[in-house]
Amino acid sequence: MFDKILIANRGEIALRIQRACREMGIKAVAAHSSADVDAMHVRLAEESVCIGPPKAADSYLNIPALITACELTGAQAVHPGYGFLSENANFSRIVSEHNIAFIGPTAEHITMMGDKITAKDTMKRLGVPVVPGSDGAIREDDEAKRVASEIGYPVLVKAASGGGGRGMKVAETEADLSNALSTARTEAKAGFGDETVYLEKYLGKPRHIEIQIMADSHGNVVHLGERDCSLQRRHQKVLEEAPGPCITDAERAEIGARCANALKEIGYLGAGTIEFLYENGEFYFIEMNTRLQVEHPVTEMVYGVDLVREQIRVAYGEELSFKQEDLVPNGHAIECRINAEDPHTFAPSPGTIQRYHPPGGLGVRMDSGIYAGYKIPPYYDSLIGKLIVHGRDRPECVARLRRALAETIIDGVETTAPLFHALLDSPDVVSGDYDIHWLEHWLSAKLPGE
Amino acid sequence: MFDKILIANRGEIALRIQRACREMGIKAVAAHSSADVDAMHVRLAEESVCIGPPKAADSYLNIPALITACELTGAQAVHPGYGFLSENANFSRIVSEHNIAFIGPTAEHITMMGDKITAKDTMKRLGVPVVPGSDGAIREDDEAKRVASEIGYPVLVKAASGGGGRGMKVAETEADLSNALSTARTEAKAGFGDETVYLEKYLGKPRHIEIQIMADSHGNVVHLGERDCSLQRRHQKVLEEAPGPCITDAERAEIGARCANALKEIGYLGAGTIEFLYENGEFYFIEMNTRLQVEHPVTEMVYGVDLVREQIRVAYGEELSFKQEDLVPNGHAIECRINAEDPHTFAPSPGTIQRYHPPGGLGVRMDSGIYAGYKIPPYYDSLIGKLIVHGRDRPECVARLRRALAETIIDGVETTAPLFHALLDSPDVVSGDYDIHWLEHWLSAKLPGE
Amino acid sequence: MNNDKTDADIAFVRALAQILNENNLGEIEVEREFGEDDELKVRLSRSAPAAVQPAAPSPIVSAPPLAVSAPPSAPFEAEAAPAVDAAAVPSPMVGTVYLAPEPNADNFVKVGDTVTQGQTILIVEAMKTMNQIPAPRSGTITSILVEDGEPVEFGSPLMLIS
Amino acid sequence: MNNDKTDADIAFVRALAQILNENNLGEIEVEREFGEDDELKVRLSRSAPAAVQPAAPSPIVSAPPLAVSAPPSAPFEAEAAPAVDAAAVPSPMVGTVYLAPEPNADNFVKVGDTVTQGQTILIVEAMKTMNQIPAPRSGTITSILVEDGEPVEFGSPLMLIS
Repeated sequence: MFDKILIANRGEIALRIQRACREMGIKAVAAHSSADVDAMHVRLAEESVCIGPPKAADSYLNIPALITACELTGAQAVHPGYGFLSENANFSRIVSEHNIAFIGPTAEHITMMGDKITAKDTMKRLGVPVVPGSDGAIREDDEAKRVASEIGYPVLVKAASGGGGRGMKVAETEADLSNALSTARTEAKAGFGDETVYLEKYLGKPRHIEIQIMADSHGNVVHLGERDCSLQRRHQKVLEEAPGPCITDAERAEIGARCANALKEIGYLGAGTIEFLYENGEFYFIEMNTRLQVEHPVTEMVYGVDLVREQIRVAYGEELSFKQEDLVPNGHAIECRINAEDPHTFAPSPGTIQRYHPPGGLGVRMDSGIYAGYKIPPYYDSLIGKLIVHGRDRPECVARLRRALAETIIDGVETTAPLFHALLDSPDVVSGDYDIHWLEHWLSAKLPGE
Repeated sequence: MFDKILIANRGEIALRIQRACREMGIKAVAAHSSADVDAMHVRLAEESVCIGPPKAADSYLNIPALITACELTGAQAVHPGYGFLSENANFSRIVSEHNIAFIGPTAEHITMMGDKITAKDTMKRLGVPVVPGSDGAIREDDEAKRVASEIGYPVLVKAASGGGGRGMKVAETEADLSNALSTARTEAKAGFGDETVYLEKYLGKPRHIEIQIMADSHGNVVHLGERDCSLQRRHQKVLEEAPGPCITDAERAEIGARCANALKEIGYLGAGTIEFLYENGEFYFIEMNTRLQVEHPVTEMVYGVDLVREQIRVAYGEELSFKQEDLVPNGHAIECRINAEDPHTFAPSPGTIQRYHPPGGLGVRMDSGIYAGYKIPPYYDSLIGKLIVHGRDRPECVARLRRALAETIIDGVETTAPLFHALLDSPDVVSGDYDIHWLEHWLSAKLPGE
Repeated sequence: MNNDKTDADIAFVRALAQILNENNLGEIEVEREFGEDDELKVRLSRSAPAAVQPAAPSPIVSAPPLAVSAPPSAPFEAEAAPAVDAAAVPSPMVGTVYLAPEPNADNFVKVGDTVTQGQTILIVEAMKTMNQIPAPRSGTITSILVEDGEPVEFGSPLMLIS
Repeated sequence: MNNDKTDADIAFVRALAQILNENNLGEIEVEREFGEDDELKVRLSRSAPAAVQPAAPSPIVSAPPLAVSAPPSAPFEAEAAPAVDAAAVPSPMVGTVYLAPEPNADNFVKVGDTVTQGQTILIVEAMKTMNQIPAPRSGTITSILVEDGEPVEFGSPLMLIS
């Protein structure tokens, strides 16, 4: 196994990786900016290197500094966490060229999935369902009718040159189609000087469902079920859960196997997440993240595994420590992302943590790098902790989450913790009945002044 | 379900019970002494009642005050926790007579198991193995030889009137027996004026293994495997784990079923623990605790259940939420009892907690009622927290425990946390190779000056 | 401003900084005026810069929907505060207060009454037992803090005797 | 302002600080006026008796066997401290220091040398790239804090230029 791994990240995920390393008996080097000298993972580190000034471009995104830090410390591998350089193909390539293991996929796979069109084409070819539509421009109404009846109503007429909702028309039934086409064409012509339109399956109230994959270099590729991350604000996930409240065992087995097979076919290595929109029992590929996700703990709680440990194992060339048949979901888990933000306006609230008392007891996990007296630097994102709660079933999990939130004390900065109190008072959240638009609607209904 | 439960206890177990109540939607009344006004569970309580002055005899052991508190608050049930009144048959009876549910067994069963001789006779009758020996005094050497060869060597010759090791002689083989008998008789005569002796199986290096039982009022009685609590100092458990490092699946199934059947036969209700000495594959009953144990969380972690929730359910008359076949142990759990004590001399160290930062992350649970600024009252026992860690197997669990201990910060008082750091450096603890004498020997070897 | 002054000021501030550090303070504030009246204002505080209030935790400061920090009409919370008053007679047990020996009888005492030590001033009932509570000292009843039939905790102030 | 006054004030504040600590107070506030009426106002407060040190956590105070608080010979820890010195030239990057342009050549500078702003004082190598580090200002080299071939962090002090 590796003797030493350099952690090229900060915050709770740096601590998360450090914990996995410590439990595996691997030394972890905390590579940090000068703004993070007092970060918990730096203070707990056996070894740390300041790689640059606060600005991420000069530190956490500074490839030469990180490579140099590896060389100086003798780190044999780099864990990029999430964000920063975790999906930077160049970084993966350069790290590998320096004979340092990149704990993540190859540059080739990062590039493949980083390009949305290539990713979609690849997934389609590999048997992963994508949003169906016309293969290109639609010129004749008859052609539109044929395509629409193939993909099923409702359909969306979209301007090829469009964006931001303009030149987009929904046809609920065939009767609406001609009208939708002509209106979309007119708007497209007026808006973009190009009346070309195409058709796509229209999803009115989709959920965000993502499948966790782990792959080793011995041909073992498994899925660890889904996470439902539909509660989003401005495309940022706010609360995630597993299993998805609306996903059946059969759906999980089916889509999970498709995803695992697809990644096996391309020889993928490590952790990856395939994201879907989900509506009426159908999955539609959106994109793939070739890294660990912020919300990986809900999967860990439900499957009883340590995904970071597995990442490190497979990066070293070992086999995954589990097979598909070992992976039986157990109970329910929910994660709340606690940000240092005003819970109403979501304005960032950096500052000093005056008191910190995380919740405890059965089924409660807190992943956070804050402590009493810690000054949250203003340079990075506002995530300061993840509260993850597990229960034998969803109602028990929700009840436990309420209890844990009520015990949590974070003083000195505003946090989004009160948002979760309020969310758990919503019958829709309690019953799991929400889609990707739900949170934005709920927030605007709650704050009509915004 | 109950609307309101009164918690007749303090410290971490009061908080533990309060958490279960909150998750079940039950109001919990914190009945506390005047010394515990600032206890976390009192501050978090929806309702609290001061029942008396600091002295436990006038507050936590004050039955009239507790009954009055129930009546005034309208609590329909009392949870006694562990210690204090939890094994007081009189309290169970009086509570029941006031039409309040006692969350524990009947007075009859508490009395039965509270008397060591009755308990042993009952268990023997019910098919639970006890320490074999002569059924009474041994007068003739021939009789001694016959009994000894039945129970197997080594045997212990004990003075009937003895105590404290005097008048106790071990016979390793039949050749030693005559000599052991005469020496023991002489010592017994000299020491206690009574030369009567009897024989018992001698256990040289036993482990402390206990079986967790849960029973409802519908005839369902299940066991939740064993805990190994051999690491003890002055008969106080220090570290507990499940499963027992030396217990096989077959042994667990066999002894578990015997215990469950025994308690089913007597119509036992609620949580109970049957404690054994274990040596060479054999179990020998010591005593039964008719209450929740301090170390119940290790069982919860391994079986994925909430024992306090089940206690409350069955006290209300509901069925257990699991059957024996649902109870499959998963992974390994270890609990460390963190006491406010000098880690070398074990002298109590009450005082004010200056900083408190519990460990977090995957597989780590902290059950503690302390917080930064909390003043530990000097009137009660010194347990201030339980660190419980779960892993997929024992090595992972041990590695995670090391990691979690290294993150734990409790400033302002001395704690026994450093003791666990040291214990985890011992090869015997790491391999699980210890008996009930191990810790005392290790401590005296470590501190020859003591 | 002349240099002597500046140096003296520097020395002064440096000395304050030293005091701050040596005594592990959080703050020192001085206002000084050497004019007519020679003023000085000093404030020393130990509530260190990021002063962590050592008070017990109140869950999520920003008023969580779950009313935990403010217990919902807990029957005993109100009485707790005035217990520090030296004149107060604290309840020796948890129970129900009766101000009169029996229904419709006169109260044991009323405000303005002079009582002698040992004289029964009210009853606290616990488990059907009527416990006569004696005046802990002689004096005048200046206030009766409980109502007939009201539940009291151990230590709750019952009356004030001046 | 005269010095006696200042000294007296310092002594006064120091005495207050001592009182604060000895009595475990949270705050002392004094207002004094030596004029006509010779006023004094004092406020003592215990509001922060258990003043929690807001410093970052050091794991288990009682020296855990796992050496976490004292990192075991972390190669970069030592240099971190003196970086505050205004005369110090901090390393602009993480890398390896070379004091001479090539092996066996003379060092760029030595202690006592006068340097002009922009003059190369050493090299920091990162990823096989030799980065010539210029003097940030003109002055005299009073100290060279790194050795040839030594690793440095971002911000580590390299030399002192007075």
